Amino acid sequence: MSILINADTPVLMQGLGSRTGEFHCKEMLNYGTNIVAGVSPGKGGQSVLGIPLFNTVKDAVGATGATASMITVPPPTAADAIMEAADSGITLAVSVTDGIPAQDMIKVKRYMRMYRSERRMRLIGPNCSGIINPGKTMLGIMPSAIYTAGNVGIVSRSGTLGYEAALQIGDRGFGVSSSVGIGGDPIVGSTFHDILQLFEADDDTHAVVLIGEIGGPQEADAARYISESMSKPVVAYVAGRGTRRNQTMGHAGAIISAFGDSADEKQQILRDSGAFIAPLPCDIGATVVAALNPN
Amino acid sequence: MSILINADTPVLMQGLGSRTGEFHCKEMLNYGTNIVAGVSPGKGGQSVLGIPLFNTVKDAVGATGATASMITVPPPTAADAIMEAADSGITLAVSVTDGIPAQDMIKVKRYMRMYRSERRMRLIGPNCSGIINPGKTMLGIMPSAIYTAGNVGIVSRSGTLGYEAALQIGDRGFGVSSSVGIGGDPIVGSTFHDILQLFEADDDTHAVVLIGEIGGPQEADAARYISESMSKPVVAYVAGRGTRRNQTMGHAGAIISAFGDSADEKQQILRDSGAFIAPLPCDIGATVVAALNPN
Amino acid sequence: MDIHEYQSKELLAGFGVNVPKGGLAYSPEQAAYRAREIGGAGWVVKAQVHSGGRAKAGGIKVCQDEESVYDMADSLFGTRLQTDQADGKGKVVYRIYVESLVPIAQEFYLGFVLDRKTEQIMVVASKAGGIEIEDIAAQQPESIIRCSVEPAVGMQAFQAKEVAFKLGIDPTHLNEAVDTIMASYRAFDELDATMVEINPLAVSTDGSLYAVDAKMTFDDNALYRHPDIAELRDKSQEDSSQTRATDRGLSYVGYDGDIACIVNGAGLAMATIEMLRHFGGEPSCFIDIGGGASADKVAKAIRLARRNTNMKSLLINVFAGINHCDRIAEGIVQAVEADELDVPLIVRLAGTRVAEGKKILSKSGLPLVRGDSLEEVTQRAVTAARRFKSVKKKST
Amino acid sequence: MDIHEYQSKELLAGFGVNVPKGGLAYSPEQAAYRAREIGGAGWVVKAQVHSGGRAKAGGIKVCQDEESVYDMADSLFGTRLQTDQADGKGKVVYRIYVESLVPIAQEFYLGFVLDRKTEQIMVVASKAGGIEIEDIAAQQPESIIRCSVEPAVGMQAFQAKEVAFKLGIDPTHLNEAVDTIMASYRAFDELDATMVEINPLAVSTDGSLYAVDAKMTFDDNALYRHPDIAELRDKSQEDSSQTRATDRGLSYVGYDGDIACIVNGAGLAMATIEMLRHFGGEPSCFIDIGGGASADKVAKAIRLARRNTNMKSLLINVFAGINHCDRIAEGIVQAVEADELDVPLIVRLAGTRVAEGKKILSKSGLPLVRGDSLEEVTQRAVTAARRFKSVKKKST
Repeated sequence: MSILINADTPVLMQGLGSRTGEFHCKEMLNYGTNIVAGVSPGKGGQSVLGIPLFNTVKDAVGATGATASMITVPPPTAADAIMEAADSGITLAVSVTDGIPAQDMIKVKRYMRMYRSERRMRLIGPNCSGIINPGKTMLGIMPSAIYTAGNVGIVSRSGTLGYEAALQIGDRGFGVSSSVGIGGDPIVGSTFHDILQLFEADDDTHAVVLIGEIGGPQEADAARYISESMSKPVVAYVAGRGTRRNQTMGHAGAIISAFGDSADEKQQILRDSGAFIAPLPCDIGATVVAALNPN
Repeated sequence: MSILINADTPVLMQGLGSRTGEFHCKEMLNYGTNIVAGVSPGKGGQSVLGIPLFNTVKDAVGATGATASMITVPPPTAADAIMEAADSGITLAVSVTDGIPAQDMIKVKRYMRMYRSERRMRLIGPNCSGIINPGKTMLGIMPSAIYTAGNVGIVSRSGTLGYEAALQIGDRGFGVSSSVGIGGDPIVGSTFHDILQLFEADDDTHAVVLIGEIGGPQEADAARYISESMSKPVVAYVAGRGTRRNQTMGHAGAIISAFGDSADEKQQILRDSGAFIAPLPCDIGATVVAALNPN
Repeated sequence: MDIHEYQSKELLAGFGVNVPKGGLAYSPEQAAYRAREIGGAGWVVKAQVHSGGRAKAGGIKVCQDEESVYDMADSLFGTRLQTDQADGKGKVVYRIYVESLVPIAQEFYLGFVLDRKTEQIMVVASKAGGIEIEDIAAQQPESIIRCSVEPAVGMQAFQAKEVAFKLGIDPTHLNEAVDTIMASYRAFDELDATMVEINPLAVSTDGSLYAVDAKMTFDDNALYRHPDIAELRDKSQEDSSQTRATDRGLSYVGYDGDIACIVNGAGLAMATIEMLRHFGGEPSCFIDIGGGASADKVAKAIRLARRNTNMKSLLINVFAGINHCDRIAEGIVQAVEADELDVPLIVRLAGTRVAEGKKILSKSGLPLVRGDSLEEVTQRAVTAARRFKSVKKKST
Repeated sequence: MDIHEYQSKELLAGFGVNVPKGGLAYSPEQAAYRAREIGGAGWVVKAQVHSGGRAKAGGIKVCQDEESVYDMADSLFGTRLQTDQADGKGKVVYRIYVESLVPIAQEFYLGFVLDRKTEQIMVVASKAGGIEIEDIAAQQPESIIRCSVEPAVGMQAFQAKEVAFKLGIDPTHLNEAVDTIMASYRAFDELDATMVEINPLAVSTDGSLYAVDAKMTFDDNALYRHPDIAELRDKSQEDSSQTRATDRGLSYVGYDGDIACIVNGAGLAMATIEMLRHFGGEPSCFIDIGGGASADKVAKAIRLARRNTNMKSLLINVFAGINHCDRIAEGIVQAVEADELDVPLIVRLAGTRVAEGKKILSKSGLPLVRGDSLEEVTQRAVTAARRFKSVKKKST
């Protein structure tokens, strides 16, 4: 196994009609992702890269049975696209779009909650690198070549640091079961906590790397779950130590709020939860090795 | 027992600072309702009829432990008052106000749903006559003198037809366990279905009178519950037979919609559910007698 | 509250809905002037009355020159338009809307109502535009598209898109259609409407989207926060008794019978009608005095009931909760002592302060029939009306 | 995006918040004129800079006559205001706001922020107004009132009322306070703000409620739908390199060190800083090229980094996902061939098309230090900067 998606999962792409959409589609097809449909309003009936296009997600789901969606539409229509997926029977969506207004995401989350939990869509992102299950499938925008299959799960707010972790793990002869970029925005669909739960339940995952950042309540929430419910070792690195207060680091998610959630505090909370701390970003690989070989 | 409220329930009144509020307070006090507090913003510290006033519902609840609220504030602030009650630990509120915009009530219902079900407030009304448990307590505006204590539950959208039912039941030597006016507006806090469930579980109620009206889905919903889950006899009367299409009868709740929910249809649905039908409004009392003595 | 077509269009245009060019006229001269002002080669002359089904009733006509605009307007002003949907008397035409003729390529129905089952806003649409939704429902039910909008989050663009695609709107008009649907939803939501209907929503032969006819009704309870809409009330479209009732805080419904009824509460009103009919009677009107009525208001209700010259008996049936029977009785005495009734008066008082009320009636010595139950008084009202009729017939 | 106090007040006033009378000035003469125009016996002269803590830094002064308004304005224009909150260089004063002096009886703090834990809007208030919220939190944490507003239903009047009562606002000002709180919430919500702060919200000695100081910041991602607010951007308040970066679609953060860094992604930026510091280095700036950068954009980033005269080494650390290493390499070659670098260049490329990227760099023959791991390149960048410094020192 691995989490969230497997090689057979029928995937549709919202925004396949655009150049960006087409680029990501090609990358994923090359990796083996089972892309069955694209949605591009007004282009229903046409096709791109041999993938049939539909006007609406419902049309695409009805015709192809797609259950997962990769959403690459631009910020002004991204929230609408996510809600359309949620309303159309899609169970997993990845939104990679950077620059969606926070209020749009608040609305999206309220919208998704209207559905009963059993038919509620799981959203990964936005502003994230997506999901890769090495050797099987990819629903994301990561450099797939750096990933080797193995038993370490990765979950990261930052895209690049997720790649960094995968590289370091590979360099030390280990591999990745699944890597999930949950995104750096203040409001995201899935949290560390959500993904840790999946890794905990996944037989193919033996340890998890969690890469946090300054700002937001997610790391503390994850720490609570780790100390209360995780049986697998967790390796944690928190980015942003020494960052100036109220200084954005390129995306809105990385602001230290007035109420104190610095990288140092988060590192301490995770350490207290029993996680193995990678003190520096170059220590992730070595800490994974140590966590998997405790003696 | 009886439903929703008993003689000891500590009650507060939102709007006690006004003349209308004071009038209803006096009526309820006379009937024995345990009114412990009033809320009138800016009048905190004063008192009316010996009842202490508070600025906010939270203040009143904190000081007196009130769990039920009678809300008699005018339409423009009624929705806000209901939401304040819902946010302040009140478990049962009665809103008698006539003339609350439908969109306000839609918002109120969304607002109440934000709370987990175990701490979610139950709302009766608006535009309703409230609750009376004869001989015990009243959280309403009904003519209490016409009610005699007994074992017939009454639930009615119309206030006056609820009184009519109580009178006819009393005239035939029977009495009422609880009578609930759920209100005539298109959007109400509690439905027939909700109140029937309470009557079904109440040992003191042996039969229930349900008084419906043209318009809306409530009677069909009640019929489903009656046929599937009610063990007690239900007597039903539906008002509005022969009403002209699209003709309001004084309140917005009594419009026959384009999608066909006439009084005749509703009567038939209730008959099919196993309810005893009172063909004319003057037959309610006799039908109760027949329902209680089936042979 | 209902408003006129031209007012609905003006409101919807404010939200971004595209409407044909048009102008209002109060005279045939003005109508012809409007046509000139609008320009073009064809106009539609439309009677502005609060009722659907105007075309069938002859209230809408296409004109090719100014003279026929004048003639059509001239023939309409002051007439009573007998539409299917108006009650027996029809609606008098005081205003005429002259509009640029849109050459229609495709017509759709688009409506918004509150769905009481889900407590959401229901968008209803159909390819079978241009005919009444009831007829669409009867003749082409499969053409009806429904879309439920959760008011807490509002209508989303994707929902409007789905509706547009289901209607078969050409992709070239997709954005226009989405904008129109979203704008109409916002109008519904922000103006506290209870209904918005665009029928037909049309694609013109030159490829534009127009709301060719539009209708809006509003939540009376919310008018206090929309004073600009409250001002659109057109009393000329109401039954004059209804207007008087509204102005006095009463609720009035006119009927074709001869028993005038004064009650409190909509439920009791409906039950009373049913009982009257059961005994073979028919109301002339129903007046609801509501809750907490003063003696004065009751007296006003009685005076209002008497405006109906068909009245053969007057039934007052009040089951008081927040009303007080003594105030009702005082109102009866006040009204009847001031101006003697020439028809039988039947009174039932029940509920709050019933003893005090009955005492006042007894002391007044007024000639009236009393009853304690719904059955008694309705039967007596019917009998009294019948007897009064026959007595009158004899005396004439 | 930050805006000025006077702009925040204008926006809030549009939603119904009461603000003191005031006027903007670009010269001392205009400031004095504004005072005359406003009238009254006292004014506050306020430097308009994008930073809190202006009073402590001497940017706000009460004046009793026009002459002192002129003098105060004269002394402020063109100076760099060194507030606690601004970075080392301070903010230059180009605009001054002259405002009617409000005699304050009572001061409150009122703020609105997004609470990421609940994903609701958090209203924060305190009786200890007039000082920074951080100081309130440190000195009088018990005075802080919190109220969480669910954005799906919006702020309710009762919540504003609760806040007002907890603040101890006199019932005579209750409605004003409720209106102010509700209006500020609406401004936050409708304008896509990320922060609204009124501090102090004051009751004047004559019993009115005023927003005496106000601050708003906005969600950059939502500016596209608020063009009027996007226009309020004041580039004079930004680091000029930051302005250039923004205008080129880059993200720029200035530091006090000597290693210029070009990276992709905020996470990698933070990790790179940490590594540099670990090895005893300090960045001069960080430039984030984002995702999908063109060669041209990379070249622009390099040119931007070179504007900083402190630079002793340039580190390019890109882990490409949707970026392409070949494009990055092309950008490097393009920039350095056009204008030779006089500091060491350290490059790490990883991820998408890394082989192609490395080949381009090799073929170019540019003098550069390469490394494959984060550790290697950061250490080399620090060493190179140190060596360059000592070489330079020797050569001078």
